Amino acid sequence: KEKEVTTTSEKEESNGKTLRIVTDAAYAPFEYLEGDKVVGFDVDFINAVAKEAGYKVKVEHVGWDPIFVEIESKRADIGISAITVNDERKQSYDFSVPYFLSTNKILVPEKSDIKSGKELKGKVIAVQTATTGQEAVESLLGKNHKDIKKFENNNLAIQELLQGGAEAVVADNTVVEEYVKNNPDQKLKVVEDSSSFDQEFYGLMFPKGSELKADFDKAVNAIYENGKYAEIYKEWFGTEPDVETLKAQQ
Amino acid sequence: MIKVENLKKSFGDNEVLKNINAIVAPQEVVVVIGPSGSGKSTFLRCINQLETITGGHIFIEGLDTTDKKVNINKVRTEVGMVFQHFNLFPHKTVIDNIMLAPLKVRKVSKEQASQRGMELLKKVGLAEKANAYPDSLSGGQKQRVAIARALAMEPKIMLFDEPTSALDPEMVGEVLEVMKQLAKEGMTMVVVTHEMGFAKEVGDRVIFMDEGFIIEENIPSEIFDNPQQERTKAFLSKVL
Amino acid sequence: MIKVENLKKSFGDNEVLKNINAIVAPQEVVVVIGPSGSGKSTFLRCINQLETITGGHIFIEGLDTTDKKVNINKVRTEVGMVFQHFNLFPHKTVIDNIMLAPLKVRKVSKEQASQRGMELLKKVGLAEKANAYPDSLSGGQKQRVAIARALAMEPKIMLFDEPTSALDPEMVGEVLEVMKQLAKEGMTMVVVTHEMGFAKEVGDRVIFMDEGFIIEENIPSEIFDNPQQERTKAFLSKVL
Amino acid sequence: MNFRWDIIFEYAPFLLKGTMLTIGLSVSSILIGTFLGLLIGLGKIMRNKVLAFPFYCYVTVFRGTPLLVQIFLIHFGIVPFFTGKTNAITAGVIALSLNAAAYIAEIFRAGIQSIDKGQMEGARSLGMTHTQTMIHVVLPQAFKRMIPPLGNEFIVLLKDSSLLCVIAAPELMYWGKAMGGQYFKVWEPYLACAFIYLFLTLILSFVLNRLESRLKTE
Amino acid sequence: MNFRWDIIFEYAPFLLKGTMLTIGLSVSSILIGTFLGLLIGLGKIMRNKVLAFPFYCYVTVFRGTPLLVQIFLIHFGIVPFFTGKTNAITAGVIALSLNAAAYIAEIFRAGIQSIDKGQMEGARSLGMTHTQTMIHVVLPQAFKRMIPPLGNEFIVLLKDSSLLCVIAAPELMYWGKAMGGQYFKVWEPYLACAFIYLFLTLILSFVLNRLESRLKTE
Ligand SMILES: Nc1ncnc2c1ncn2[C@@H]1O[C@H](COP(=O)(O)OP(=O)(O)OP(=O)(O)O)[C@@H](O)[C@H]1O
Ligand SMILES: Nc1ncnc2c1ncn2[C@@H]1O[C@H](COP(=O)(O)OP(=O)(O)OP(=O)(O)O)[C@@H](O)[C@H]1O
Ligand SMILES: [Mg+2]
Ligand SMILES: [Mg+2]
Repeated sequence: KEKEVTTTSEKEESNGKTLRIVTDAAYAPFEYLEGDKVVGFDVDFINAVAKEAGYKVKVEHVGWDPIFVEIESKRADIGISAITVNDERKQSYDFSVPYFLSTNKILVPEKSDIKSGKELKGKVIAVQTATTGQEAVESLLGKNHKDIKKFENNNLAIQELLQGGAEAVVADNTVVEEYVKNNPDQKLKVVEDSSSFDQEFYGLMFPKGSELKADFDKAVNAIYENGKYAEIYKEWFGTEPDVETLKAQQ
Repeated sequence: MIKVENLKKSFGDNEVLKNINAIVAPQEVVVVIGPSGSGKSTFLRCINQLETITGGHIFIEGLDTTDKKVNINKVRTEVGMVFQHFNLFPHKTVIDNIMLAPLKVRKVSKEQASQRGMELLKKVGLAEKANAYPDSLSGGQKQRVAIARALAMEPKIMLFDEPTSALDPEMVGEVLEVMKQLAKEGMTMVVVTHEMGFAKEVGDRVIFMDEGFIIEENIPSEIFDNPQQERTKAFLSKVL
Repeated sequence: MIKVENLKKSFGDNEVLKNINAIVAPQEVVVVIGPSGSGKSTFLRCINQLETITGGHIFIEGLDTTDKKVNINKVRTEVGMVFQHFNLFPHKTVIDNIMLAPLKVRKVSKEQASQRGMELLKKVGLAEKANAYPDSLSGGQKQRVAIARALAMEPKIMLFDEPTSALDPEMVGEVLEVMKQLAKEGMTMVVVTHEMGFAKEVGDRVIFMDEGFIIEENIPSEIFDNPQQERTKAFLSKVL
Repeated sequence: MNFRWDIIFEYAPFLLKGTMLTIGLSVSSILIGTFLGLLIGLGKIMRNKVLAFPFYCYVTVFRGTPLLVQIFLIHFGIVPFFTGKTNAITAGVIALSLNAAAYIAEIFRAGIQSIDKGQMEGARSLGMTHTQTMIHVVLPQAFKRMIPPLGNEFIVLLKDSSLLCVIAAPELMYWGKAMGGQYFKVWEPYLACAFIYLFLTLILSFVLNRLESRLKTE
Repeated sequence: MNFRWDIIFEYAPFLLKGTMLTIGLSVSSILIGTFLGLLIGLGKIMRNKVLAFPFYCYVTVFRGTPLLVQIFLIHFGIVPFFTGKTNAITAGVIALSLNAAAYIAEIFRAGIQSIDKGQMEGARSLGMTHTQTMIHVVLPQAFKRMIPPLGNEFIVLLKDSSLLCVIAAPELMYWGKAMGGQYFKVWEPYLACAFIYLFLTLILSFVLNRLESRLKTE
């Protein structure tokens, strides 16, 4: 029998039914598997929000593509997987208010002379498909530009960089920083350039027309206000969140 | 016993049997000879319904086998057939080869099938090979097992299609011996063969076929010593 | 021409040839007979080095073929071989079958090979089949092509391994005819066969083998009418 | 490159669990696939072309489209349609079985057609029916010849089961990816998985060779 | 479910480009793989067991490990080792060729061993060398018998090329995934790809069938 990979919020004041939350637990530190447990920022966040909204939730690792099938068919209630909100996706799904401001950073070899986003033009860049990193680079170079290599995950994108197949990787700051921290021997450095990249936001994903959206939007704002959000954020990323920008985006 | 009326058989455009008429009486041994490709095998296979005939009728014990209502598997149990290449089942022992059809078709008990099988093996002189696999037998032994296998269904008629032509010369004798024995016991037989010695000694009648026709038929002594047709003469001059 | 000295051949534990001594003189036709499994084929195949011998020596025109320094492919071009199952190349036309070895081994020109090939086909009576594929030929025709193919290398000796035993009785004659013709022209030949008629008519000497030994050898009339050994007698009584 | 043996050891229990599931998925799919493959193979050689056509289409579609797509269709389409919810393991077994069945059907067809016609005729001339002949004479012999290609197919299936990680069936590759995801590592998980797959296929080959030579001498 | 035809149309040029690359990758890998497969197959049937052993290992390893892992190793390991940087297309062709070579080697081996020993003896008795016999007698006949299994292998390879999307080789599946990633749609890209793969495999089957029947009547 399948052993389900779950985390359940403890207190249940709810209307009985447990919401099914689907994720692709392959994007540390947002969501990943620690052994057979799904952990990460997104998991703590959704548990806090659900508690606030008065729902019982169960987070299930289903894989990337399956998230969309599960949500579209309404077999799952919410998708949370560091999902970047954009207009194209809004055509098919509803999204909550943004809950995370993604700062994209550039990962380059130590010897690289790339100092800003602008200098990425004409260079080969590796990204993970469907991430804010891809959005950011495509907004610079153009959609499906030939110099953009899209990988299934950031691991592979970084490996491509290490083996000389790309000159830079663009990804969430947390991802690249985590990598550099974990792999000091790889001689990589992180380049920051908030000016060249558009701001990208993560949202909770609902089936089109979901009645949960309103409750969860309210709950997100509530944990912004009561400091719970900042607490979780600091626990995972060690810095203060930019709640103002998030709220301004609403 | 067998009555063949206006039998025709074509493969596509190729008419292989062109209006064959023949009768085989009970206990008669009919030998069919003729050049390669003349339709001898096809003739035998039609009797056994291994080929669907294109025209005419075949009666076996008065039953029209071409009639759709006749159960062809039933008919085949009455007609044993022995092939040039034995067609033994290589994954079964000799005794299992013999027992298979009685068990599955006649639904006899295992003991009965095995007992009868051993009797038949004794008859063809191979009792000690009961548990051997066909691949370990010589050609002559294989063919004798094939005969025993056909006899196990207790057929009323036996058809032989060049039973000795795949055998080494030394082994031909032992198979012919078994066939002679069968003939002596009164089995009705139709034998396609190139063994003219057998035809002369055992055959009650010889049929000479060429190009899908029966050219000539007669008692052996007449056919061999006094053939009426040019084609028969030409053929016999080559093979004798 | 051929001298075989103390030839031994084993397959694993199974000693198939046990000390064979034989001489074949130029232009001589030696016929080898014996029961199945007695080692006749193995004997021929050893002469041609298709089997690596386990002991003894084979001299062909004075050359010790078992000597490591002798180019075995060179030796084989001097020794033609015809097999029971023809072993024609089914993907090549008759003329290409014949031309292949002269082109690749003797490196003769295409025109020369083709001209010589056609001559040989005429000799075996198959000139009109030059561009047919082997599969469209009868057994007898195939065997005649195989003989022509072997002759195309202009061998000094021809080995035949039961060249007619896979043939329909009608076709045996035409192949034997070609072989007789060859013998008449003075070709040195070693022929394994069950055709006693051929042995009597064409053979200069008959060797009877059994269980890996040469039991008896003599001129045909002596062997057939007056065999010295019990085993020879027993064998001949079965096949004649 | 520093190879992190420690994370392999950390994940060893999960890899073991995944290996067990991989074996379970493969074995059940092989059994079901062989059974279905037999039926489809027999369907494809029916003399009635109209009846044989659906079987023909089945084989064409399943062999002509990527297994990945088949997995998605079955996981998200077929299984929920019948049971109301997704189940990666059920879907995995179904997808692998149906896919393998198409290949196995071809193996059966080829195996059956490789049996000398004389066998069928020999049995029919004894009065056995077509079905009896198939069961007692043709299939036992065909099966022996099918062992090498079936063995290949089993090895392919074993490796193909790694695709089930896309629907999060917790088999071997799934845990490999989890390990890579947690530690941002590529070589450690993939090489570890590769060795386990190699080990499994070697065992399978060994078993199949034994089986083959035992059947040969029989 | 509303099926978004519009995004398929939007991505049509990319899918077409991807299809072209898929075809290019497959064709070149088939050619190289067949050539290598022949050599390896011949290596494996050498009578000298010591010389044959490396070929045996090659086949075992490439057939026993997932293609995905082979792709990673070649893309991130072998190719950069020689050229200093990665190249998805080069790595893709190499990985597919080497993988296919292992399977094709087995096909060659089986094909060669299925040719009656009499053919070899017939040619050797005429004084032809082992090599001449292989080239002019055995291989031409073996090749004819190998067309059906080779055809299967080509179809497998065509579909396997979809795995190259993991190293961002912009073939068909890569663009399918890009489309899915942009719109968060699953069915549209995968079904579109499935149909294109099916179409390609059907064309391939058709060509192979024609070839087979032409060689048969020859
Ligand atoms: N299944 C078949 N399909 C097409 N043609 C066939 C088939 N079986 C036999 N024929 C053709 O029918 C003709 C007669 O064949 P048949 O086997 O009856 O001859 P035969 O007299 O038994 O010859 P042989 O002595 O060589 O066995 C031949 O021309 C043969 O090519
Ligand atoms: N390649 C081989 N491996 C093992 N044993 C073999 C091989 N070839 C022949 N033998 C064995 O050697 C013995 C002699 O075989 P050979 O073919 O020389 O006999 P033969 O006299 O030609 O018989 P036949 O008349 O049946 O052709 C037989 O017992 C046979 O089983
Ligand atoms: Mg016949
Ligand atoms: Mg012999």
